[in-house]
Amino acid sequence: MIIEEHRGEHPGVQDGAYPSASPAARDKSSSDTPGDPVIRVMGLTKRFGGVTAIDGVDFDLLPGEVHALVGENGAGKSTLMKIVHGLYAPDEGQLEVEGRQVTFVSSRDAEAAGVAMIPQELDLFPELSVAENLYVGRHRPRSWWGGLDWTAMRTEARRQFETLGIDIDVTLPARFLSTANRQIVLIARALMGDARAVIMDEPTSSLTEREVQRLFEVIKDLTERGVGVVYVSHRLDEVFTIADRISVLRDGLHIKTAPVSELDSEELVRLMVGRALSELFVRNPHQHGSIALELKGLSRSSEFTDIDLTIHRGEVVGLAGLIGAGRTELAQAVFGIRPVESGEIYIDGERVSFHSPQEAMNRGVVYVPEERQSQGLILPFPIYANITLSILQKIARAGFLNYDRERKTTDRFADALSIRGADVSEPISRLSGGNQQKAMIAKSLACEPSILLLDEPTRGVDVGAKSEIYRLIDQLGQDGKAILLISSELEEVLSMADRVVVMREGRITAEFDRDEATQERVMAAAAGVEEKAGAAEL
Amino acid sequence: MSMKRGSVPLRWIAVPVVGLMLFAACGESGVGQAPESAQGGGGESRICMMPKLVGIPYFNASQKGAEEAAEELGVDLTYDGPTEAKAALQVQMIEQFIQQGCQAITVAANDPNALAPAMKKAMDADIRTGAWDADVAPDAREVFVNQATFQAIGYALVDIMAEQTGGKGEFLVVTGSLTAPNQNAWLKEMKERMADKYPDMHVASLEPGEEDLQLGIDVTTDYLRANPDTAGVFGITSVALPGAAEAVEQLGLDGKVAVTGLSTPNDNKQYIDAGVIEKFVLWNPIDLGYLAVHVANAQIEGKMPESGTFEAGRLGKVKMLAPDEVLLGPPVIFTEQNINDYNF
Amino acid sequence: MPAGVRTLLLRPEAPALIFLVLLAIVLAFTAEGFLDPANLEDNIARVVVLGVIALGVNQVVLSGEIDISVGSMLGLCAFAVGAVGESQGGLILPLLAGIGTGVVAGSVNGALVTLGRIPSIIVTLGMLYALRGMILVITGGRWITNIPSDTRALGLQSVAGVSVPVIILVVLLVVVELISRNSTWGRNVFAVGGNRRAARFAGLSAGRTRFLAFVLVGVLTGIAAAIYVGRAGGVQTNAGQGLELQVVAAVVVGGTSISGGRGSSVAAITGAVLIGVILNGLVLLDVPAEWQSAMLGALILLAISTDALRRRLLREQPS
Amino acid sequence: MISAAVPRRLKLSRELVLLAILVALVIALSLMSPVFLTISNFLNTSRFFVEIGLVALGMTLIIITGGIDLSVGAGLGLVSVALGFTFKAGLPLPLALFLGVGVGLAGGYFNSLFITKLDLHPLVVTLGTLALYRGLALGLSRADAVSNFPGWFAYFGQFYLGAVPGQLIVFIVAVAIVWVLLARTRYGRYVYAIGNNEQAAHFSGVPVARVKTALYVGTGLLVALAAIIYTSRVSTARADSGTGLELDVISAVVLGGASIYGGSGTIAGTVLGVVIIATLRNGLTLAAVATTYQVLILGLLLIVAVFLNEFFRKTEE
Repeated sequence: MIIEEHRGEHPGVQDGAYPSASPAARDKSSSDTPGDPVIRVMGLTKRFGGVTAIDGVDFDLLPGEVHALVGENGAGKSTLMKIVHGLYAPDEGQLEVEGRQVTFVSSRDAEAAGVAMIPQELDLFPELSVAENLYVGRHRPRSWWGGLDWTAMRTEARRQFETLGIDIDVTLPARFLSTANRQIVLIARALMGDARAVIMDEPTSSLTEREVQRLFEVIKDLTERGVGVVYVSHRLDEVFTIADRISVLRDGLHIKTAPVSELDSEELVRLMVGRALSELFVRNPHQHGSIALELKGLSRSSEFTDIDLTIHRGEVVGLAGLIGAGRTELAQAVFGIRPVESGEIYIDGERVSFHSPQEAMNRGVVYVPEERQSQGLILPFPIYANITLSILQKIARAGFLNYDRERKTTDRFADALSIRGADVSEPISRLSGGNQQKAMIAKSLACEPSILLLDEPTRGVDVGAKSEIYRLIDQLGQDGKAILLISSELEEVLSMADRVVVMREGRITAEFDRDEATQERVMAAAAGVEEKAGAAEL
Repeated sequence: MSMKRGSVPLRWIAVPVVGLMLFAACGESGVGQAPESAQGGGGESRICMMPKLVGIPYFNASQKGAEEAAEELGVDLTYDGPTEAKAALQVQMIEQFIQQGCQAITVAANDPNALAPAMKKAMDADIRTGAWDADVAPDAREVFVNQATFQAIGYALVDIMAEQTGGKGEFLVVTGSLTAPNQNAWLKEMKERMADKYPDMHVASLEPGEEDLQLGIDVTTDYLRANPDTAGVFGITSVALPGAAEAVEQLGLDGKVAVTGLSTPNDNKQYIDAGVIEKFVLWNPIDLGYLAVHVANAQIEGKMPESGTFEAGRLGKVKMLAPDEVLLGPPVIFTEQNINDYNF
Repeated sequence: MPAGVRTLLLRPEAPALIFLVLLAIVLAFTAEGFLDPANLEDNIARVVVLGVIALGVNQVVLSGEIDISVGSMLGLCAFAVGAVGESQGGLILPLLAGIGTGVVAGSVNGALVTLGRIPSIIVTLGMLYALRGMILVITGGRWITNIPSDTRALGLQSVAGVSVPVIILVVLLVVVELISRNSTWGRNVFAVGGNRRAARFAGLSAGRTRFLAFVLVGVLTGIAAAIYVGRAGGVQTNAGQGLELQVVAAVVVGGTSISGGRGSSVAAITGAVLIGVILNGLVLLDVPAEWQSAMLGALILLAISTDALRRRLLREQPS
Repeated sequence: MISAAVPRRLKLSRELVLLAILVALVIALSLMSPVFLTISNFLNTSRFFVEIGLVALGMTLIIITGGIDLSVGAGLGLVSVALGFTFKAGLPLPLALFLGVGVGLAGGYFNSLFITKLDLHPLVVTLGTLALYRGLALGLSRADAVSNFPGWFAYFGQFYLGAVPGQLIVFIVAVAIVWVLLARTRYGRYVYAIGNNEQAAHFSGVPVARVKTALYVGTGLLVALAAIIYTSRVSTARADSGTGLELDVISAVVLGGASIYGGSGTIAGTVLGVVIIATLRNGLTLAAVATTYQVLILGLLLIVAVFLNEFFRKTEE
């Protein structure tokens, strides 16, 4: 069980670099009546159309505790938290904050009652400054003449980022921020007010290890002040590090709530998935063939510099690094989305240069983007139309489409990838995240590629779907495809790749064979000795 | 929660309420009864008459005269036109007049040739055809009711201007759109008159006011700024003249820059009173509408003379310019003395 | 690139302003009388009606919506001003009548967009027809002339040698820009237009924010109508026809993003003045009237292309 | 009728709403005017919506991709002037017609250059080209009109096959072609894909820029066709032809249920939208409702119809 191993191996945990929650909080959570819960939810039910998203869920959050909420995608975690934060109205059930029954009409009501939330979506107001982003929807300081007091806002914003230990230009429009900094601004925003409870929905998905540590220190400060924290995450190692109690949701139902000491990760995965997971990662020996893809001195200003990289047929090359290291940009450049400024690309020894994705696809290169909803899928389209979108020129006759042929093609891939949940003529938006991800891979496989560039293929995917995707990657390697696996999950790269290449600030900083690669070495190469955090990317 | 639930009925209510508001607003005004047909006694003959556009005082005045004549003659009158002066819309309405079973159709054309095919179709359907105010191609109508000849208007304008500027100087002409055929024809006559009789008078520039009062003011202002030695301004549409006069008044050039043109008396009374305009030209649109209906009725009854004069009710005898052209009379020149005698 | 230049180029109105300055320099050398103070003032005076309305529509565009009903709305408001002025005289009553009419029309737009959840381009397209129809039906085609000079004060008078319309434009620019920068509503407009989902998450009422933007258009159109009546001295049934496209052109040429969230009041006015200067320059340069529209179109295209150039310079994604 | 983006059930109900509106209109109008519900009136009316309808076909596709083209009315004027004045200058009419088509194509291509190469918003670009094309038409014609076309030119706009106007046949053929293109070919699929998620479409290998270019150029072709029919129908080439056409066309398209935000819309809906507006105009005129009221009614109808449309869309979902 890799997750468990990983937890044990994690350097941070062992030397106590991750602060664990305060002993006081642990006492409270395990003792009987430490006072009213900050949040108490009873019998909450929410339906969307005919689908019941959560069904009679109970949940509570005590002051000063970290309560982790786990479950597969679609289990109802986000729905539950959005109700608590006033974004959705429940169909049934009660919500209490500090012992009083409340009805929130909007997020503003929730914030007024002391419930803050860090949303999963990295949504900021692109044209507003960082400082102003913290204040949208809140009471803003006024100057003597009644206008907004910008100086006070900036000062307060700077102070806020200082407590987070992060240096950021608060006057910069948010559209210039890197992904990691967006996440940090959202965290800062949630912590701005005088919150009694803070909901964190996947807060670390774009953060570097060091920033995660800072966040955990902040959480510790919060709990010491008696603030309750709901921690929603897919990363079980984090959950075990930071949480006092864990609640598991599955299919909209509340399965179990228990102190962290009473659960281990194997048990937790079993509760989440509903069955024991024999093995998450699948690896069979791969037969490496000739060089399929070779990059020589590839550069694009301010994104990546002087990249040399080779991938053989049948080889899975893991590309590790922090978010913003230039990995996505590199893959997109190979795929013809971003123009290469200098350097050469060879496919099967032949020099190529792509100016559009079509050209890349024609040479057997496909890219599976990390942003499933905005870059990968046409959500209102039926499943079949998504899967055939890239190969319409092949299955259309003289430009004319044939529904039966499309359906047959789709069925072939849908079956092979065990895409479940809906008929292929249903809109793909009805599929769960994991199945959408599989459909996206099916779409790329329909192009019959020889080289696959997979960008975070398991992001936001539940454990069950992850396992299937790993099996698929392994199978593709065995079939002789050349695969570039971009991933920010270290264990994924270490377990799946034949070779690990590490990028930092646009350059390749290290390359390890499968047996040389360890978490420590990869991390060190990815973060560098003097890691810079928080600098705005312009 | 309450808001989200509440919003559905609110949305339902929003549209009908707005609709009702708008209609209520119209109802209250008490103007505009929809069908514009004056029911005559016999109701046998039906005359369909189309202005260039509806909703402007000039054609409202013609409508008044037309309705007067219809009542006198005991015929059905449909008086309707497009809300914008577009030939294409007129074509469409002519076709619909044909469908409606009119015995005579008479139009004020936005474009002489564009309306021709539709008018020929009316002829083919055995409908009497005519034009008034602005002619269509001669082979596409049986008769034209001419308010005043292009020559008479063009000459009168130039003569009035010459009186005020001593027969010399550079002039600005503010027109409607650059494609307006009547205006272009008057302009041609004006230039001819200048060349023949006043060799020191020249049209220096032609600016479109696009039948927009403000635009007319702006182009005149701009032009007079750039060319301060301009002797006078012609405003040759009913909108261009008050616009030109307003610009001259605002620039404080009244008395220095002469203004004249073609327009309706009500819209220019204030400039006559203020002395910005001394004289301007038009015909009586009420009489024009009145005459057009009389002519159409005579066509239906087969009583159109080929030459000589035509007997038109209270107007008495009017002149036949040609076998297919009736002339209302000489243009009316409006001055401080007579302007209060007219109300249109 | 120096940081100062960069910051300047980041302003939404920067490309249009640079274009305006370049054009003014060219005209100063080529067009006689362009630099004449009276002419410079006239450049602004002729776009006051356009500019005042553009200030309102700019807020609507910033909030992620659009309003193309303003041509007919101006006509209706002008009739309200003219009719009240004709019967009552004075300035205040007609002005209030104009603003009131604008507020009602703007509220209808706002209500249909926010409560009726109909896309704003359709609501305001429908209102463009409906309001013009109302003008024709209510007036029965009568024009208003002979408006007393009291009522026309906003268009005719001048203070210390500067004409009142220009003063009104400057004052409104300052007021709207202050509201936009220093009021909660003003900031919420940017938030709602920049990211609707995040705005909802932050607890903002996107509906209320956008509704008020439509009402502001009504208020400003009412004021613009009083200026229009003052300057023109009369109201025709086609008053304001086609103005809607000019207003949208002014807003977007000035640099406010048509997709919302980015722009400024200064941008809207820059766009309006740019259009005014182009039109004025064409007359001064004796460009024949029939070629003026083509030149205007070409210059608008050139102006918006400078925005694309700026994005290239700064390597920005298209907004 | 398999369309990629819209499940069948949903699409049907939207067009049924429109059909119901049309039927209600026809019933109401035939009560108001006895001549309204006659075949000759219907065929006659059809001659007046063909120009709007042709352009609306292209506009539908553009709106589905999330774009818009405000320059179509000005484009019609420019094509009309181009063919009329080259003919007047001595070019044989057949060549002048080809030149007109070329001008239409070039106008569309010019729009697409700004939109695809400079990444400018179509609304902004076509607002500029609206002024440019109208201005070119005015300048080239020196604000004059041409009308001495040879007799055979009248066939384009005044020809009848039996009782059926020629341009109605042209329109039906165009509808069939565009319908098939949108609903049955991969290009149609691309159009919907771009409208729903342009970035994902680009990443999936959809030739986004090429499809957009083709749409604006194709609309230019339809504009040229409409211009020829229009010029022939009124036998006059004038610079102000087609003024305000863009608003009529957009009204018809959105009335037909295309989402102005892109991603959805059908040819059937657009055709219904075109027919409803034409029917309303024709019927009200025949019923002697003054045109001043028609403007008001048209505006309200547009709002109410789109409201119903959105309402049904949401209920279905």
